Amino acid sequence: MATAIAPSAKHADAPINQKLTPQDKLDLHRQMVRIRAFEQLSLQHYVGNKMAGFLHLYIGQESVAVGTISLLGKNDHVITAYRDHGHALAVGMSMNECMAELFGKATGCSKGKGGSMHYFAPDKNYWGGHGIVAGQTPLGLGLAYGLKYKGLKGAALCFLGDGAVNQGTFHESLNLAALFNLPVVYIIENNGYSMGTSQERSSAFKSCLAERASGYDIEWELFSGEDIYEVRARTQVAIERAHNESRPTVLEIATYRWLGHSVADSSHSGGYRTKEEIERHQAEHDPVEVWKRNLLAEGIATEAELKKIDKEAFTEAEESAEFAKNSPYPEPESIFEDVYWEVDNKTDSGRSGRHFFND
Amino acid sequence: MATAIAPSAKHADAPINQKLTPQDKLDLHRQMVRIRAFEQLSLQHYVGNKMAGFLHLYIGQESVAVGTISLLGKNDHVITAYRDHGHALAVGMSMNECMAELFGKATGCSKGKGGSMHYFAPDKNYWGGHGIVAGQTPLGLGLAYGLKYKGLKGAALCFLGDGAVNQGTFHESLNLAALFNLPVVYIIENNGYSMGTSQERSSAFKSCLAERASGYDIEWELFSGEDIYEVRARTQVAIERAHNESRPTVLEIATYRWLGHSVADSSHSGGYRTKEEIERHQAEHDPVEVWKRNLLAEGIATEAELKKIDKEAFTEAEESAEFAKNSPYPEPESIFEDVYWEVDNKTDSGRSGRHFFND
Amino acid sequence: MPRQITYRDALREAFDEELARDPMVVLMGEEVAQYNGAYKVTKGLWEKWGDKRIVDTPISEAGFIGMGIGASMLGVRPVMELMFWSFYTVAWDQIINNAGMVRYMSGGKINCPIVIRGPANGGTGVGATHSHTPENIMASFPGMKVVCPSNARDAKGLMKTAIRDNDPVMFMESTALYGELWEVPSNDEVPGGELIIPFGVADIKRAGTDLTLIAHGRAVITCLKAAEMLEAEHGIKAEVIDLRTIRPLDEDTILESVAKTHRAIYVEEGKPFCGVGAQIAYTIQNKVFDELDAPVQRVCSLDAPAIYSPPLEKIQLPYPEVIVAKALSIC
Amino acid sequence: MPRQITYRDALREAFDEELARDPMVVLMGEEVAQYNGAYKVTKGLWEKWGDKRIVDTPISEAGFIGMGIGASMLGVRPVMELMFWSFYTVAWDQIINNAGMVRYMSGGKINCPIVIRGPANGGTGVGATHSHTPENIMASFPGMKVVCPSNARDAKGLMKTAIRDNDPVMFMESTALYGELWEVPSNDEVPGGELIIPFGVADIKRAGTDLTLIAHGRAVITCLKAAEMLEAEHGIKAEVIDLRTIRPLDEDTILESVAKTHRAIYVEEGKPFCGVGAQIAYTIQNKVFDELDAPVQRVCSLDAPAIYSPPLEKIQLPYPEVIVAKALSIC
Ligand SMILES: Cc1ncc(C[n+]2csc(CCOP(=O)(O)OP(=O)(O)O)c2C)c(N)n1
Ligand SMILES: Cc1ncc(C[n+]2csc(CCOP(=O)(O)OP(=O)(O)O)c2C)c(N)n1
Ligand SMILES: [Mg+2]
Ligand SMILES: [Mg+2]
Repeated sequence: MATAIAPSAKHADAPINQKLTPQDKLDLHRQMVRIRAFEQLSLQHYVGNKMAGFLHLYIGQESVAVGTISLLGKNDHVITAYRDHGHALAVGMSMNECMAELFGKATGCSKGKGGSMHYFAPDKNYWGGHGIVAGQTPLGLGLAYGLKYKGLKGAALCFLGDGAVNQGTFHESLNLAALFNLPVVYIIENNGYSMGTSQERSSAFKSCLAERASGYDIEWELFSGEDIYEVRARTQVAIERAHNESRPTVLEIATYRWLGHSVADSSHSGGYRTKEEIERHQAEHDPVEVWKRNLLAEGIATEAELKKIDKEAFTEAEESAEFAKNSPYPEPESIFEDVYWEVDNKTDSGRSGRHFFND
Repeated sequence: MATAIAPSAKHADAPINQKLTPQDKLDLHRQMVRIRAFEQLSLQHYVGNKMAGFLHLYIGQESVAVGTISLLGKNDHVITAYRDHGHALAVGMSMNECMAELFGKATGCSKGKGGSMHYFAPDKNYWGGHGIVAGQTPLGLGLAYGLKYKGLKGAALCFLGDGAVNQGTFHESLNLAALFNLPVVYIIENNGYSMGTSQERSSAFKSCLAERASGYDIEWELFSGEDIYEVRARTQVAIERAHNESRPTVLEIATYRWLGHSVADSSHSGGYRTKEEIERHQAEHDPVEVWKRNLLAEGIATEAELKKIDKEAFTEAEESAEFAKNSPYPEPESIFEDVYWEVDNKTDSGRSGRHFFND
Repeated sequence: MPRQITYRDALREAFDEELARDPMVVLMGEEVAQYNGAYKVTKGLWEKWGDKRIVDTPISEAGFIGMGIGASMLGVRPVMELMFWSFYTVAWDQIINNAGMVRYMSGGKINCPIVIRGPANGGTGVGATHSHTPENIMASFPGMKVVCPSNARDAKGLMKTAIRDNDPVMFMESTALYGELWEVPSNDEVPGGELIIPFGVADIKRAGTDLTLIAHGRAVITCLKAAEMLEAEHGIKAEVIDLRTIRPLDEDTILESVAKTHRAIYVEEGKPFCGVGAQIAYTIQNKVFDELDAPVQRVCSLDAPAIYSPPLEKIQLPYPEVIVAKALSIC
Repeated sequence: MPRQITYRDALREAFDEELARDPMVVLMGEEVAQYNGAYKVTKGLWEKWGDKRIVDTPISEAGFIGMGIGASMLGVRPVMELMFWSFYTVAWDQIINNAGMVRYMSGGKINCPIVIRGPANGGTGVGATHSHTPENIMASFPGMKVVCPSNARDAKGLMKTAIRDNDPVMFMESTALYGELWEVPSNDEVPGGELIIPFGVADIKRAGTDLTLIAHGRAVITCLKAAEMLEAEHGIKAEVIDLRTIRPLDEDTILESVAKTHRAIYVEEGKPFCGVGAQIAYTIQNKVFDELDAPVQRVCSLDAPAIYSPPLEKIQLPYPEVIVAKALSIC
């Protein structure tokens, strides 16, 4: 968890960050505040019973998705777990389709069929949104396999949590990644807790979780995620390793979730962490504030200009909620769509024999 | 594989080996040759179509099971995979029940229901005999958990192959073993191949497979298994760690399988290893020969006395085949026995409601 | 006025009583101890029983369930929570090949007195991967036992039986029922001083003469609502049978009822293909063919993965009106 | 005289032709390349196609099948071997929650054109954990397709269809059939120059008027033997239907046959509870109730885990005499 980490060094002058224009830097800020605004609005409407199931909020971790994904090019791909709103907006999905999905509307990114944990945008190289802990880790490997198979120079970023490292599929994936030389970057977003369980109570480790990679002869690194400069500088090394050497990397990025595991956990049940700890992270390690300081220090924006960005983000979020509210629910018939490709596409195969057994 | 290892140092004077009486040392020899004789006989009868399914032979690896299991006391337990004949005889199961099991007879250790891969003897702390690669690794952990839960000072030895280390359950088990401080000793019997795949083609590793344990802060060691003195000396350290600190260990013991993966592979299909490699191991690394040299050098036995032990073992094996041949097959009704404890024991619960659905 | 408690509290009472009765009983799972359980079913038990008896595990279902199975071979009696039954998918090999088959493959030398428990239901907006209803799959394997209580009283009585049973028991609860209240007698109100409900004994929840509605788990509640509508609106008297346990199965109660009503509908929240209802329908037509005045019918979840969209998810699962319509089609 | 090849060679021909047709097709699995396959089904393909197209994997079914599923989202078409279908148990989550549900949860944005294949049968003395027959389980999930060829011709034609299909296909073979010879036309003997057999079309292997025997996979062969005995010894003309694919399912062919014969028996090597036969029996009685002169019957594996002992394993599985006896009980 962030507290276990020395304050991040200044990485502003890493070549990859030197490339950033003032506009780029403002856009990074805009993306983080858009994620936060979107999630604050979604929380309001969740509490207002506009949606069902879980709502796993990303607030506090925005710099990780925004920083890492800002490095990606046209053949780079992203896949993550159920805490997927931040990554979705970072890859360029619209607030409208994301909010509508939460409301279960036909205009949602998954037509209302997936919900909060299951956002997808293949056109933006975004492959979800997966609810089974670590279930996405072999899929991320497969994206890297596909890139290599097709002879494309790209990387697959596969995000997982600190609790997910204890699922066997992650380890099988590490062995395969190293053995087959696949361009996958596993990014452990270590927010210190898996639900109500601290890292210490869920995982045995030597210096950190990422170090488990060394048993597979895979390069690994641990660093703080609060400063986008550092996230970009350190992640770029892994992406270049993937692009140029087709070798995997495991990154462990220390971060912190401000809210409950899901809204159901808003009380941080069982007191698994203290109010003080949360407040300290909010006061000292807020990635939005850290980045804001950079922007102000570099004279890239004034307080007022940044306030304006906050306001725009909040307005966009409110409009997306309006959009979601006013969108129709899917038609009952649509329950049987998107089950079989061959049926949806009315191919001969899709018409041959019975596919559904309702009576 | 053994060739990757420096010739084993002399461990004869380790305290645990100093304790061995001449009789003990002869018994160790006897056990190895009994295993070899048993398997040679079983191979004959397999080829003679007296049994079905697979026959995974242990010949060449005898020193590992015999050496490690010779260290165990009344609260120490053993579990392994499908290559389980050697461990079974080493824990004290009789050739008769083991051979009869291969023949599928009612007098077999599993009443003819399990076959070659599924030997069990709970009365001898022997828990199988498991066919799913690495499926036994969480069970071994559970044996250690049970020991600790009951407050007993013991260890669970869980054997697995070099190919099994790539199953996720093994890694989940390592994390749990370290996290819960469980007295389990994982013994990777590294015979260099998983079926027709060499270690290099199946596993990514740094210095060796056991080193993966360090990512979980678990102690590990790699050593050659050809000399029982070394096997005992090094394994004893892990057992004492389990007994005294209730901490896990991962041992990787280099060994070699002389025959095919199973009899089906007698031709070492696809030439995944050379005749020369096999012959070199048989000539230079035969654990029975290595131990024999020790016995002769120490003047514990003469060639003649050792020949006599070989003959007795072979006779015992032949008699077990006779026993198996003359034993009855299970009765058809027995198909429905040993499915439910409550039914077998005719309890109220076993009599309540329908348990079997044959019509 | 008789005591009413929730399904959740009824389960907790069963755990608490069995923890007190047998020192070998241990509860394990993700968040079951310090967090009091994701659905608070184990609330307060860690505080009362401590680290040895109530154990938090990492997110390693195959690992900790396999560990529990191994420990059970030494006489420990683990009651293991799957936060959702859906997560059996990552532990399937340990459950079926080890717990389900080691007794047979060892010729009866071993038995695994374990309980695997948790909610197994859709309808809560968590999407397809979190809405598995695997009772048909579990029950298809000889060696397994499958329990699906439809109410708090059964939940307590069946859980106590499950923990004492010496075979692997798959105990399937419902998040939709955890908060519901039912009459559950306190121990001093029951003969023998404790509430025990045997496996393999179905419960006739409502007597009827015209039609037999058979179900398990929450679908039983839906059937009871449908039965009321059928009587009130159509004068059709439906008998409602709650299987309680799917394996072992109380076939006699089903067949006797159908012999009386001559019509049967199986209702379940699982998918239709090879569902529990398929097995029961086969058995009914096979054993009391001549008693049937109409084909056996089924009402199941609509045959697609569980959809998220709340209004559609609601109609994907069986509801009383569908059962009524199905009933009218054969009455 | 027409060409005869083995079931094994028929599969290999299908792979070879599809590897040549589509560069995105890749075969993966344990020992499929350099070792030529544990059962030699992929013999010679690695030598011909090389490392890129024929890939040996470590023993990590969840890992490499999940990897193949991920690659399929990018348009690669992996044909993945499970050395035994029994090993699906360690990869179950990847198979069902990822391949089986990602299309639905993404609102149709993704599809997984994968084939998972291997032998799914008992009867070979490998014990309970290696004798799974999961066709009923796989077919119970909407989104999955399940194929069980009973002969070499179907094995080739259905495998080519499976590889071209854009949904996840579970392809179940039989070690007991790999070595058997059947007539399989060479490409120049078939219209269109290649042998393709569509999914969802059952095959009437033998026409009859008195009784319908329905089966899939190797049980079809057992039914044909039983049908001969029934005719020769009892003058009963049994129609034998080979489903070929369980999902999609050719219900029409089944129902038309039963409407003609008025009697049906489902035969399968799987376990009875919630087996494929339960689903088919439900459908028959539900759809053509009035055509039935007797209850639908089933012949399945005897309801216990697969036993090792060779003579008992033989009688645990369906054999012709049992089918004949069952037939006589309703004819
Ligand atoms: C296989 C599986 N087990 C359990 C769960 C329930 N669950 C969902 S999230 C979660 C905690 C995961 O924590 P972590 O990996 O640290 O990710 P974070 O929530 O902190 O982002 C658990 C136990 C699940 N979804 N899948
Ligand atoms: C989950 C699973 N996958 C595949 C197999 C088939 N199989 C049996 S043994 C084996 C090789 C295992 O090699 P290793 O672990 O090195 O043990 P060894 O045979 O060398 O003793 C394989 C692939 C299996 N039994 N279980
Ligand atoms: Mg976390
Ligand atoms: Mg090996």
